Amino acid sequence: MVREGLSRRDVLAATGTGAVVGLAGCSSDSGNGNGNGGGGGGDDVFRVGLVAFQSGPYSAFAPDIQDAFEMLIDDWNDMGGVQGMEVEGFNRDSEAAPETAIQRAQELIDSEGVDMLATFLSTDEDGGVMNVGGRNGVPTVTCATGARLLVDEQCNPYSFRAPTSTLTKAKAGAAGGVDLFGEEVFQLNPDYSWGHEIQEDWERTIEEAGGTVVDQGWAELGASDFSTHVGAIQDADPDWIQFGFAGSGAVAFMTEAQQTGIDIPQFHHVAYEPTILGAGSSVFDETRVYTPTEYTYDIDTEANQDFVDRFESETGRLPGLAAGQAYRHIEAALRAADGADGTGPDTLVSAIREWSGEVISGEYNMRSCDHQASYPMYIAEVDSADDDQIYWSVEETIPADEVLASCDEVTGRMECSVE
Amino acid sequence: MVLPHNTLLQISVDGIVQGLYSGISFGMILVLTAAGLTLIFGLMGVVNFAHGELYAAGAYAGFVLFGVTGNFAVAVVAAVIAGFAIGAIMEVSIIRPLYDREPLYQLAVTFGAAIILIELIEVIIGPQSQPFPIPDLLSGSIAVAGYTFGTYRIFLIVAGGILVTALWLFLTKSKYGLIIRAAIFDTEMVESMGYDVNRAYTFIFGLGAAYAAIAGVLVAPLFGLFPEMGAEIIILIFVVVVVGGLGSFKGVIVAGLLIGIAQSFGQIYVPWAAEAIPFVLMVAVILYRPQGLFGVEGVFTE
Amino acid sequence: MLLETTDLTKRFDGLVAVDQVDLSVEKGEIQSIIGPNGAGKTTTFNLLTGMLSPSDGEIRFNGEDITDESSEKRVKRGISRSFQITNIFPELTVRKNIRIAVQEEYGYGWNFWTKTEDIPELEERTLEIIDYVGITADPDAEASTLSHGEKRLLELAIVVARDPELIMLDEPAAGMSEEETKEVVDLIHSLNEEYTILLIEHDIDLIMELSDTITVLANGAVIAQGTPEEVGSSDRVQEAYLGGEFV
Amino acid sequence: MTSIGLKPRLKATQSRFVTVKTDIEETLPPQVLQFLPVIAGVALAALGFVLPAHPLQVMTHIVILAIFGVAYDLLFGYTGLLSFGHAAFFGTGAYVSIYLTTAMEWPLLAILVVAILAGVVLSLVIGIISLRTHGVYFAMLTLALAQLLYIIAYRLDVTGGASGLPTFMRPETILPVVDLGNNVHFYLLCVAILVITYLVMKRILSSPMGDVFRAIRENEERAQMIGYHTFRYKLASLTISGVFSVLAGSLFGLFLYFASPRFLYWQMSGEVLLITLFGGAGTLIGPFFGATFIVLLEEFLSPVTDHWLLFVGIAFVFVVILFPKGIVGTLTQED
Repeated sequence: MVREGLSRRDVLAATGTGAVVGLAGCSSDSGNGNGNGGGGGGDDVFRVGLVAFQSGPYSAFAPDIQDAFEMLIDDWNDMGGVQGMEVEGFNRDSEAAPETAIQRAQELIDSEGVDMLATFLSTDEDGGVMNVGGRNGVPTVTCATGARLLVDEQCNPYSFRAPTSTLTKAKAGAAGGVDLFGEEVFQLNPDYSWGHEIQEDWERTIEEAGGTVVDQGWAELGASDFSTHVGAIQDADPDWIQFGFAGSGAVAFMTEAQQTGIDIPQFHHVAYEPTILGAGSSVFDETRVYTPTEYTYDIDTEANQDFVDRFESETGRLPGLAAGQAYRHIEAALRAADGADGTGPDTLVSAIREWSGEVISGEYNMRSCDHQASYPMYIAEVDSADDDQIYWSVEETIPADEVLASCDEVTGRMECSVE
Repeated sequence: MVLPHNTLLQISVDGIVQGLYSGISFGMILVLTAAGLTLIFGLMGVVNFAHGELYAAGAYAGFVLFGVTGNFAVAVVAAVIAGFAIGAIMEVSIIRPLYDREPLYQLAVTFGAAIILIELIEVIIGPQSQPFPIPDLLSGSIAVAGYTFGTYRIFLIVAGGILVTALWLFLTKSKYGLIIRAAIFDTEMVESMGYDVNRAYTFIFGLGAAYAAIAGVLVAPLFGLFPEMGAEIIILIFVVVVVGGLGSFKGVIVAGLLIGIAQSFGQIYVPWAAEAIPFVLMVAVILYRPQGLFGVEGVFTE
Repeated sequence: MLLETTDLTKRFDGLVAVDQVDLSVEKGEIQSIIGPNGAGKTTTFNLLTGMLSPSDGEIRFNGEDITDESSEKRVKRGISRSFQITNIFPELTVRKNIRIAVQEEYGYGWNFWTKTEDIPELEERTLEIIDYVGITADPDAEASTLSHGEKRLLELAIVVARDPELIMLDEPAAGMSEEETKEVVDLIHSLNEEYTILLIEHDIDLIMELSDTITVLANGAVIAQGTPEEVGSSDRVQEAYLGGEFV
Repeated sequence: MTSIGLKPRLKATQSRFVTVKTDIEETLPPQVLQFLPVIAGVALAALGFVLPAHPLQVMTHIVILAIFGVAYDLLFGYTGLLSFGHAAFFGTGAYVSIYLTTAMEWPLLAILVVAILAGVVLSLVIGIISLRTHGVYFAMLTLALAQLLYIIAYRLDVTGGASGLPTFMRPETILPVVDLGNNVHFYLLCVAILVITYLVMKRILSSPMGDVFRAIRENEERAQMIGYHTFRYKLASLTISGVFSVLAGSLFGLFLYFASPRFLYWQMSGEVLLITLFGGAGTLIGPFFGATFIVLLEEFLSPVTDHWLLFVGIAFVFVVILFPKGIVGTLTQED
């Protein structure tokens, strides 16, 4: 079914009168979706498009994401689909390049007429695809990047950020670190926009939790030489280390730290299994690695154990963070859509905005004030690892309201308020 | 970009020692790789854009062998053989047909080769970053006058020094080295003396590639392996070769160490600009001496 | 005095290629520079045209000091040179090879909008030069398809196209057949009606027939200067040429 | 320690280049030829009304890359300078158009004027530094300069740092009837700029200055000995090429509603080299076919395999060795 593009003027006319989403106080009137018309409507199939990196530097996460997405679609069709409609899933490879991610998202809207978009992308690409959703009036759920400014700044009512913000993770991690190990913290973060956000949030939350930052280290994103920083850590001799690298930087640092015999506990802001596995299983015998995370297979809800067993039986491996995020964030959106009456873009947006309920990892609700999903956080430790599997254990569970900035705290900062 | 408030704290003696130490060890990696590129260019006028991938191929070949045998020496030998083989195959298959053509075509064809090699690594080994465990006898660290130095980096500096000197001696003193250099000067004359010049070219290309491969396997334990490691290093290698003076051996050694040290000091004192330092250094050198610090005037500027 | 050099020297880290050469070229004369291979003839040419900058010494053209001037400026002053190895634009047509030089002469270099076909004077001057130099090849043929002799003529045409004061010819008759050399001699004579000529050549008969004055170089230094008769009889020159076949 | 750097085997300064034996002009009667670009442009434009939404986006992508390729071919194919840093111009264009659209909400014309000025300034800065060298040195230097720009863009807040700069709308235009938000109108704009770029380049290449560029490509030393200050002409060629590359980048930003540091990355410089060599360097229209080949190759191969780049690499090596004149060059060659 080929969807002809409505001109911008028609879309503005349509949404202008629609009462659902009125935008006040936004700097430019770019808030409403424009460009081609929204997706959805028409025949009896509910289409979900996923744009995620399959090739390129992050392709190590691709299997987890694809397997989880396919399982989700099958599960929903087994349960009777969305609003009784069969669910059809489409996924596209973003090749870790913004120009490709944007065109693939646009193609999903133009050629496949998807009713909803989900993304699992890097910081470079996600801004562009969220923009595609906003302009075309297609509800878009991002499952990966935590960059705080993603939704607020663009006042894009069609976008929903499922992953926690850097601030939420920092709050959970800082509280955990200070209780478990003490107040003196050394911060080591990547030197680019997102890295600075991580550092600022952790510093603030560490101080709120009664800790002090003894020293800060910076290295550029692709850094692979941490010897100068390891030396600085030895001098500072902190209680624990706040570490903000996710990619090959994490591998390089953990190897270097192990090599120079530093066994100070490390709190990784984000730890994707395929990446930290790169440091080799022996690293985890000597160094204690923790991470404030939103998902680990060790979460002991009944639905999660069922998901973990089925995932392991189908793929032969335990679901990693990427699989958990992909599955449960899109599941939440599908549950919201199932509860809505109709699949028009604005009906879906209002359904998702107010949805709360249970997903595989337990309690989950979407906040209408800033389109941010909220759910409990966990402090997970790496017990051990073998060549292709990381074994987590949940140390603490932290309820959402303890870590998530409240609505007025956030909306005060946001340029546009979404009623 | 605000400076971290404790920069002053860091400008202490151990900061300088630390900066020098890691700067020289990383610099040695740059020297080894750039020496390979300069060797090929200096003698054959060919710049190999896929030189970074040979660096990566060496690292991955070493990684596979180390996984099988667990012996680091075997891994290094494997890297050398892999590098030499791929380099030789490249010269015979895609560089040789282009000798009579414009040098820019050789650069263009090696750009295609770089794309192929990156994809092949991803197909054969896989896309995710891999660790290269540090061999036991080289792990741990030594305390000297109060400063701790990782033994592996010391090994790196020593090994790098030996390898670079060996290459220089081979080219300037050994019989075969002299024949190769003569072959460049006057191909017909050397051919008439019964040496197969084509074999000399294949050998040079292989040797240059082997040096990149050695650098790759030596650095792997520190930085780990990922398919794009070659693409990231080649840009820095170009800067080293441009600053040192293309085709000049002495230039590569000085420029490689200089940039290694500058970048590591940058990481300590001016982290927000660390990545840009090599490029700023390069622009300064080019404006001052277009042929680079030790480049031969006229080869590339007149 | 059209062109004058005093103590012109060029050292390549240790090797002295040109050793304190004093040259003087009268307006309207034909002067040859001869000497065995490696005597520094081409290096001297490169110093005069600005391709190489001298280690020390001075070059004056029409009385003005051009020692450190760029090649482009020297060409504009009227020094035009052919090369030892044919140095033309191989992939371009004969017409374009010459027209590119004519363009610069008439100052059209920076015109980026008018089509070259729409500038009649360029076309006329180009055809004029083709006849003047006597190129028989098809003007629209690609330069690389020409015979060696025709390529040398094309190079001469490019030099003449710049309408210089001093023409410097680097072995104009090199690799030419007997009667082709004869044609070159006639051409040089006719060129001499308008232009002063400084040439490097090995062909002894050519030199003796053509030159008003001769400068003999050996190991970068001048060992004899004067009319063909004076130079011919000097024993130092015969020594330099070993075996004294220099009559 | 003496330097073992001997003079390379091939005379490095002489950058003679294999180009098309005969331009297309010689093979077609003059009247037809004169209007060929416009006819082709109209045909291309007509396509915009026929194609469904996604193929239209693919065509727009091809046309924008073709503009970039034509601009690049002036420098590479006709002046013989291999730049490995043209992403610097392309990425800058994207940032200029997106920033002026979101933050300043300027109309299209104003944006294009600023893009041209940015192109001139950037070309002069890059040119004055890199044109002091030749051949492979120039290629490596331009690569490093573009990489410096990438590092800066990756950090600055005004460029949106790593997450890039999005816009919700495309700029207004002076003609009320044209609404760039409509992808067909935007495609027509891109085709118009492609035709204009081609005609301007064609005109320059048939002017005396065009012949000076060819002379520099063929034999820079000879051109100097004719009295041309080749540095200035090379800078002129780089500037013209830079300005149109910035224009192409501006369209690319508006096409995606997004500007990212990735557009300044060396892979984008590699892509334009790929396109130009595939299509045929020194043919001016070659890059259009090169862009079509590369974009369609990705479009059809990407769903089939994650390693479609492997095929691009192999095809590229194959073309450089066996068909140095690329698609168009090989077809229009007479022998």
